Amino acid sequence: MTSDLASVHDELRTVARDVLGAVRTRTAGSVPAPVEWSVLAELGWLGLEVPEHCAGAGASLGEVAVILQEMGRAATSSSYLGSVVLGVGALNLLGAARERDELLHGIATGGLRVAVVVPTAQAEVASAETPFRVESSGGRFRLDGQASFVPDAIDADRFLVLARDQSGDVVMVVLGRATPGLSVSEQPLLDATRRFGQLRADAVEGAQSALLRFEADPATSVQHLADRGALAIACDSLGLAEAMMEATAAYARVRYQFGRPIGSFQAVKHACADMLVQIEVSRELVGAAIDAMVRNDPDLGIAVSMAKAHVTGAAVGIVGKAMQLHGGIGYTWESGIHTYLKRALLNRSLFGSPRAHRKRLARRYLSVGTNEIAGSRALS
Amino acid sequence: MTSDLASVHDELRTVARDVLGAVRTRTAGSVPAPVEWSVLAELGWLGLEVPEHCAGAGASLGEVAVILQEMGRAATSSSYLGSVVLGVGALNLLGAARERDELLHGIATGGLRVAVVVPTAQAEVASAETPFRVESSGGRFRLDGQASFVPDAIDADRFLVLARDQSGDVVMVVLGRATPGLSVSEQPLLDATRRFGQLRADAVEGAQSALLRFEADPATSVQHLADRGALAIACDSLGLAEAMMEATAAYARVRYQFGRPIGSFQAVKHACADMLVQIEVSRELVGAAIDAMVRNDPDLGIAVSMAKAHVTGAAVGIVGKAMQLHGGIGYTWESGIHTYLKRALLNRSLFGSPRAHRKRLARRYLSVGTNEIAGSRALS
Amino acid sequence: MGVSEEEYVNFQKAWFQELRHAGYAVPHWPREWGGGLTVGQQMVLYQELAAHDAPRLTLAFVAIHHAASTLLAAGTDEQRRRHLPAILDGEIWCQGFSEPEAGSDLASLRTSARRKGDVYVVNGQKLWASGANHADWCLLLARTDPDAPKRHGISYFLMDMHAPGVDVRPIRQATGQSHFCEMFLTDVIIPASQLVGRENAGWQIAQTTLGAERGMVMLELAERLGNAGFKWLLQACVRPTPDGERPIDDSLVADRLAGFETEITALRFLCRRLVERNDEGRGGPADASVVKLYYSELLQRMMGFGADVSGLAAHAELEKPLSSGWESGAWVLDFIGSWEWTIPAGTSEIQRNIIGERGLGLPREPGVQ
Amino acid sequence: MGVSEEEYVNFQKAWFQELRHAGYAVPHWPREWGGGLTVGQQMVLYQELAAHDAPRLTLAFVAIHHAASTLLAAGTDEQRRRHLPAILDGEIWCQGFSEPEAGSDLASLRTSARRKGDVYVVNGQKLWASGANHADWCLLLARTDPDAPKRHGISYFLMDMHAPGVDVRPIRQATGQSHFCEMFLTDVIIPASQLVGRENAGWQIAQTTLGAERGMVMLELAERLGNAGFKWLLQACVRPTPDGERPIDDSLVADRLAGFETEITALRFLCRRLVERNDEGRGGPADASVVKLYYSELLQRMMGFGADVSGLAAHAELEKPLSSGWESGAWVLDFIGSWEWTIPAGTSEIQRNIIGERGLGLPREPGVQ
Repeated sequence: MTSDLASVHDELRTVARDVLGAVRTRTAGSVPAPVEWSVLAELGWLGLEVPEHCAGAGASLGEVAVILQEMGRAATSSSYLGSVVLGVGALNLLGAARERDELLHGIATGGLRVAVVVPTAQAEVASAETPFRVESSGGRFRLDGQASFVPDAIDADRFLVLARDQSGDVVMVVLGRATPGLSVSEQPLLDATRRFGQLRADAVEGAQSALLRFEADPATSVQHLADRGALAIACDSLGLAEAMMEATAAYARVRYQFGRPIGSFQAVKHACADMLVQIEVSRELVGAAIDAMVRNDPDLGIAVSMAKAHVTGAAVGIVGKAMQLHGGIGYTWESGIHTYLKRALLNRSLFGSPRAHRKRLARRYLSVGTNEIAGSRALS
Repeated sequence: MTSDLASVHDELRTVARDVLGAVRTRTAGSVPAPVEWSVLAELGWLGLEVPEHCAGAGASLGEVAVILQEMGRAATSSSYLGSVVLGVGALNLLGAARERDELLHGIATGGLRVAVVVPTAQAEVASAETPFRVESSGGRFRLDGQASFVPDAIDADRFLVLARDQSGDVVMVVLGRATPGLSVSEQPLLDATRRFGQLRADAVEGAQSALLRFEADPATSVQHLADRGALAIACDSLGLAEAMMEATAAYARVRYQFGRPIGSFQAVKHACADMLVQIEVSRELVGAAIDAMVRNDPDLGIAVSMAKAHVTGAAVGIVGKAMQLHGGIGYTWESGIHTYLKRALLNRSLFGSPRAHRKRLARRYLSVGTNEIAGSRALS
Repeated sequence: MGVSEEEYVNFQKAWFQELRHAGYAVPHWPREWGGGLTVGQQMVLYQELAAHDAPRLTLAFVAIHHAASTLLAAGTDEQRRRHLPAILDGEIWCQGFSEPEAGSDLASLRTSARRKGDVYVVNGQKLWASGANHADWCLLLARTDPDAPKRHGISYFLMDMHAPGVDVRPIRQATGQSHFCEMFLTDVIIPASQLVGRENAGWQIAQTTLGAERGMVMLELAERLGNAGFKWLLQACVRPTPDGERPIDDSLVADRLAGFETEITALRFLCRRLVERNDEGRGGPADASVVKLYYSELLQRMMGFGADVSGLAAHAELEKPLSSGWESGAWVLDFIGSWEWTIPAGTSEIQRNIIGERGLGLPREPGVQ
Repeated sequence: MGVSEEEYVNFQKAWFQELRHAGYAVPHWPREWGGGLTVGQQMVLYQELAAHDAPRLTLAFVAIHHAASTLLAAGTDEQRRRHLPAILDGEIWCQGFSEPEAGSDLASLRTSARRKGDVYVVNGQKLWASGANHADWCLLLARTDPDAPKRHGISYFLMDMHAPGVDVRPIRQATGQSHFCEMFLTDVIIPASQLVGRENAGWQIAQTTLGAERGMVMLELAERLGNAGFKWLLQACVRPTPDGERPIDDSLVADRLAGFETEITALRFLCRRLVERNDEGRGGPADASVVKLYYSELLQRMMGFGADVSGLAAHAELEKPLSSGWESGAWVLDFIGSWEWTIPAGTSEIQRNIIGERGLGLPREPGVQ
């Protein structure tokens, strides 16, 4: 990373920490209020990856990742995952086209929110069953299928549904909210900072122009999108783990028991030290995966799986320990630690469990000669 | 357990701790000298499970287990595993016969040492390949095959070789040390308290009378023997873990750093507490497996696998922590902790790794309805 | 939460009476007071209750366990006659031990009880009083000698929750439920006849009754974990996920299950041994802590594994079934709820101190009493 | 051990000269003294050395790392000119820090150095001096002011190991080897010109040079673990066991391997970042401890897994290949040897104290300086 870019990130981080932190602080108790969408638009965070000719900043995932990490840190409630991470990400994978550019413009300027209907339960989606089928004939299409755990579906104005067409390729179907045959219902989860939905398409029909195609190989594109999702979640988990480490260390410095600050006891001190080690490790893995994605490294899937597997697992451990070290207070609703624990747990399951991502990594051990693996992750 | 039996065990334990502890203390530095075989004979420990009419005590594995645990505690070097655990165990599985009774008598009185050639690397041996083949014709047999990691082969006067005959059944072939075609070589291991050998039979011939048959189903008998081995090793690991916990706690009470006994620091105290918890847990599992074997419970394999998997794994952790908490001293040869670590590590691998034993346990989840499993280990 | 507080209380009270009439409500009490089952019989009872998914007695918990064992061990005859039959008739109890500044360091509690004639006047604030909003009586620790060393000035009282000056406010927990309460005590009058044991001997009474008590409680919880908890976990692993695979077919999942089954088996033996040793007067000084620590961390690991294996679906389980106890199959909630075991009644860190010091004779930290 | 001490020393010295002439012996030194590779270049070098299984420079280790960084940071010009070229010519160094009563509590060391005119007279006993039996020089910490607070009365010396009064005895380690020594110092004379930095400033010098130093060492060790160590572990898992099965086909084994690969990857990035931050003067106060702790515990877990997966066969590997470093594929020995990382140079427990206190601002234990 150049030092110019590093200072851009530092600035972005400072602003994001202020803005999102303030929302979190204002939020009564631990019930998270969503951050205003218009604020995100004004700050330019929605269009970071949108090309400049579509009113975006033409920046990269590197900048989006800064926002994501800060959103994790503040346990922010927003549609950023649906519209920006997945929405802009998916649209950028299409060939340039008027429909696409209009959608990107709408997202960047804050007028439009989208939800992408892509599998969110698996690490590897390219080979998985696609739950939607689309058939075209005579300039019209017909879509059928259903999906659960669709991020930010409730607040979306448009849906970008990945569906398999007659030839077996995955294409993107763009649907308005009021499309006949399309039903969307909220799917409440324990993590109250996120909003998911169930979506069902029963013989939804539309004009062929709403059916967009990926620029590159569709299977690769879909997997790339899932990897974006996984990486975004890893950023989120890193941020929330940092917040919990800092909160725990701060509490341990001031909470007295037995006439001493509890942070002077090794049981507490060493647990905090382990948090710091895990966070340092997590930062490296997340940073490497972001770099790989920005460079569009052919091995980016490896870097993403390493980050997703390790960081989302470690974050659950860190938040759990934070709850433990806060004692009774940590277990109250009011302390808000439960908010982080539920979010960390959901992150662990979203876009493939740690186990699923390690399975993906381990497949290389079977199919590749041992010499090829060692050193494959050589540093640039 | 009746309180009579409990007091017999207490007495046996006291004597064993004295005798074996003294040998350990006499042994210069950490190089273990074998305990005198004649001493074991005089104390009556060799014939505990030998029927009374063969000069034995007609007692049970419950008493042998007391000795095994104390041998682990003192990291005793002896041929007890080969002659008593496996030897007497194997012979007791045969129908009563003159040859068998003579062998049992020889072991009980200390005049004869045997080695049993049974697979020592696996948890489940019934279905495994038998590395020896025996063919009979005209009142003679011919034996071929080879085996590694045969416990106490070097000091054995007779070998009890498990081999598969023409009909596919496993039988026991009794061979003298000097049998033509039989070669035995020492197989040095890092654990210097144990002596293993490699054994090879090239067209070994003998009279049919040296070929003995199990009283019950041969496959069941062989598995029973492997389970005896696994349980004996679990007893050993429990004993050595206890010794390491006590040594570490004793050291932590007297070693001062930073002006305090190191046992007053939570990092040390909590690690010792975890040792105690693991040992309490291990005691229960070992005790349950011994009970199951003494009662010849149909579920004894489950109890043994639970004990072997958990206890031998936990013991490695306990000895490793003991080395860590002893600091530099613990890493010296002279401290002798390495002796325990090597023995604990070998125990983990002998008669099936923890992974292999859990695999055996887990097979029930696939083949049995869920209702049947829960509660299957109800306590008597 | 789907069930109202009122429904919960009514259900628990009815279920208690049902068990009572069957003779199963207080099996661990002495025969003369309505119990009298042997340890072995209790285990069978708890196995059966768990196997049939019978609700646990959560509302009566403190009454039948902590209150009863305190009264039996340290109460006067009059106190026993007053309360033990009343508990059987449905009297609900809570525990007033912790305070905002006295969590792990319980002995530093500040709630004061000043003697005035034949009553005590109590002022202070208590925290984490489970079920206090439904309780009739409270086991209260309060300082009667502010000048004595920390542990030597504390007394043990039976406090009427309906007495003037007792103000209870529920605290919402991480799981969303509100089983715990804050308690504000303002000039509450407790007759001296409701003192348990000697004045200023409260710390010792609390320590011994809690230790002895723990075995009984654990016996039930271990059987519950072994019979209901493991069964549900196994079912979660055998059920196909949305992509059609069964977790159990992953040998890593099968390995973890075998590990849990092994640990639960050990726990069950351990609990039985603890109760038996206690009955024989051979209990070790760290026994109760060993079992509490092991159970709570095993519970936490198991529930965490359940949440992991169940994937996204477990996050859509927004409430636990009525009175299910600690493991219910709603794994994410169960996992979060497991901190209710690793934090209260002596955190895992405090348990490890106790085990190291009482079990292995390791020295205390200098300056910490 | 299959290789004699003499063979080992001769081999190491020859290999050092070979690397030196290729320009690879001291890549981390400043260009003027014979080094000058960038961090990136060093990583590539270490990757190549590891990929080709090249022996590590174990004998010259203290000389090229600790001695050099101390001299560069705190030595006089004369001291540098005297020793840095000599190290390139083969001068061997050891470290005399620990003592029998000063292990984790290093600052409590008792070896005394009394000034007499322009020399110091040294008496005391040192422990865990790696390679002292082959060393020409020693980095010595000794107490010059017995009345000052613990850390303020210590000075840092360069001691000639051939001086009269230096008595070295090897200590046999858990692995059977004898790399460590005891050192008895009786009236050893050290000229005042061999004092490093100010008198009584030794503790500070040792702390800063050790911290800065650690990154360099870790850079090599992390690349070794990533390139040679992981490859051998993978090979051990792909090799069929006697019963014909390959460990890797057990999905649990494959999962563990993927976890290790991930952790090693993170470690390698972390080491690079540490060195870069240090070079830019932005190093954090706990950086070195984070890396040392993570490396040593990862090494221990990996070697333990290697021993487990390799089964009985690993117990018949009685020695490690010549100069193989910490991971050699003789897994049981490698595992035992891993305590040489979690104990010396600040145990893992001490590292966690440092990380908590310096990295997170947590308070020290009362009464512990």
